[in-house]
Amino acid sequence: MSRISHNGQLFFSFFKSLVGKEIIVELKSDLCIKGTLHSVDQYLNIKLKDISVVDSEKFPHMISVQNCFIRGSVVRYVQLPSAEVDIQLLQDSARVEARELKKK
Amino acid sequence: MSAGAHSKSPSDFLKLVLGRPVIVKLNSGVVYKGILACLDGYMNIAMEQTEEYVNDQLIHKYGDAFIRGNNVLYISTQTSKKKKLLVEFRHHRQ
Amino acid sequence: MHRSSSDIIPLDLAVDQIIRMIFRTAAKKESILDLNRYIDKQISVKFSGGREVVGLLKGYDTLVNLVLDECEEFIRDPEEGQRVGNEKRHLGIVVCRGSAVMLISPMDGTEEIANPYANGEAI
Amino acid sequence: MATLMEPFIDILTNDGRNIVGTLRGFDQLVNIILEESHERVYSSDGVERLHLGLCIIRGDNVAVVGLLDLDLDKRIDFSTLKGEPLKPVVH
Amino acid sequence: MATEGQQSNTSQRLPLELIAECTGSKLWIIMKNDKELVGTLRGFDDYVNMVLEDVTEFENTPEGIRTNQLDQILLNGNNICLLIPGGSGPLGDQ
Amino acid sequence: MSDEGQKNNQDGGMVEEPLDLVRLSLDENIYVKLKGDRELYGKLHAYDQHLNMVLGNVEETVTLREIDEETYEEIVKKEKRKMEMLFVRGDAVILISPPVRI
Repeated sequence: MSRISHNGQLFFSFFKSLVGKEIIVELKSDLCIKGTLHSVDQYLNIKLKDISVVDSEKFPHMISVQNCFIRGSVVRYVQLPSAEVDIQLLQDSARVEARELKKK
Repeated sequence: MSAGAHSKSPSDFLKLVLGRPVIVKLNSGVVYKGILACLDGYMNIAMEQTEEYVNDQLIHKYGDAFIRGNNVLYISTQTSKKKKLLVEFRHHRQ
Repeated sequence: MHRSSSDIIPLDLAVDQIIRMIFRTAAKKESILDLNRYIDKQISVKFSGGREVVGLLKGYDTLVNLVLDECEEFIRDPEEGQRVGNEKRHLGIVVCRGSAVMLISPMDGTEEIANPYANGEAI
Repeated sequence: MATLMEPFIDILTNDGRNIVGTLRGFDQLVNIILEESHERVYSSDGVERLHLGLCIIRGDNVAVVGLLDLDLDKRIDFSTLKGEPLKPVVH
Repeated sequence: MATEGQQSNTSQRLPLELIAECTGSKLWIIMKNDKELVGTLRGFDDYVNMVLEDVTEFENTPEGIRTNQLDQILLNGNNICLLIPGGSGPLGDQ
Repeated sequence: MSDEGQKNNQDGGMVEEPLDLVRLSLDENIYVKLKGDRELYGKLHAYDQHLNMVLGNVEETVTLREIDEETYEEIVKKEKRKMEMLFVRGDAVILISPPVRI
């Protein structure tokens, strides 16, 4: 996993390191969308490929959608593949980020 | 708070209140009572011996608690004095 | 954009003009609100959260904070949130917070019509 | 914006609407202009389509923008398709 | 927002100046939701976060208006809707 | 805002600003209260100034309140969910409580 850069971009870099992995994005409307992380921007807007709505019988709204853009502000959670996450690197980056923020 | 201030009293208030018992009410109405450890420009709060009250009932106790500033309605220095319920018909005189 | 009503233009041309007009206004960043015109006039102000007041505009700033004199607030039904007839409460001199202002309209030229939904049938 | 064939877009809004149409314009605030658009209202007895035509959707009300696969979409029989209305985004 | 030379006639009342003049006297604050407060204004900042003393908090409940006395508070400005200098609150002068 | 440190424990353990309380909870189990009657227990792996967080082996509790039509009593139901690794968006965070510090 690439070194996580800082200056307030901790999670932007973290998500970039998960591109290509499968995640589940849970929205603040309770809708859950599973898909492959295609890209992310500094607002943590997320683009997913090959998506499928969890519980799609109830919410068939996106049956014929394959790729989608999700606005960062409507995200509640992102369920992550724990095998793909280097916890030690993540915690160290968080400590570095905190120290850099305090210098501001 | 952090930007230029008409008068600096908001930041004076903060210095005055550090380390003292405070009442923090959130926009949702939930109340936290405890010792104010520190405060930042976003009104984020760190408190000790925190008690959480919903409709005046103690719900939860936390050793230390971090409260995110955007939820805060007010920070008050004193335990509120008497509580009066004025039953008042909502439609007022002209 | 002055055009005589007679010339009918194809839809996609109209669409292009609308789009360009939108981006042009935004680009110029010039304000579309001139409150100077309403000074000492009665205006109605609606706020996010549902409150509604009327009063004489005495001052304003660039963040649309307003000063209203002889200001009155419409009483609203606690559940419905709609006005209770024309019942008002008197507030006097008031400062309105620009961050809460949602709608400003001059009272003259405003005329109340019967509530089209009055007889309770759902929209 | 795909220039070959105007992209067919499926938008979920914060107030729980599902609006479908041809993308005609957008900006970095995710304000979106749709042409020949319609709203799809899902219920237990099929999907209702409300024609909207040319419309601008404000970016701060856009939750999800999906790229619709026209062929897949054409094969759906909306009269029998059942579904629950989406819930609004609660911040 | 308005045109640059917006304060053309000097009789203009600048809103935040009107509030600044109210420092040291009573101020009635009406929030976007159903909450209102009255207190002596000590100071405020550019975000109109306000420091108030001898505060009465008025909460509209189905049973009527419930009041709460507070000593000194820092009120978060982001839900403030109306500010009434010299105002005495929804129940008029106690 | 506050310049002098209030609590002085070991190096870097100083709580000068509220976010230090969160920093001191890295790699610890914490309690997070979120809007919408949601609560989380999990190990804190990362956070930023917006309180975006990544938590490990998380248990979420959602409290649902319904009013019984006839009796008008309030029925409270709690739903629990376990997730291995979770990113939490900071704008919904109300309160974070770190483990009691010795």
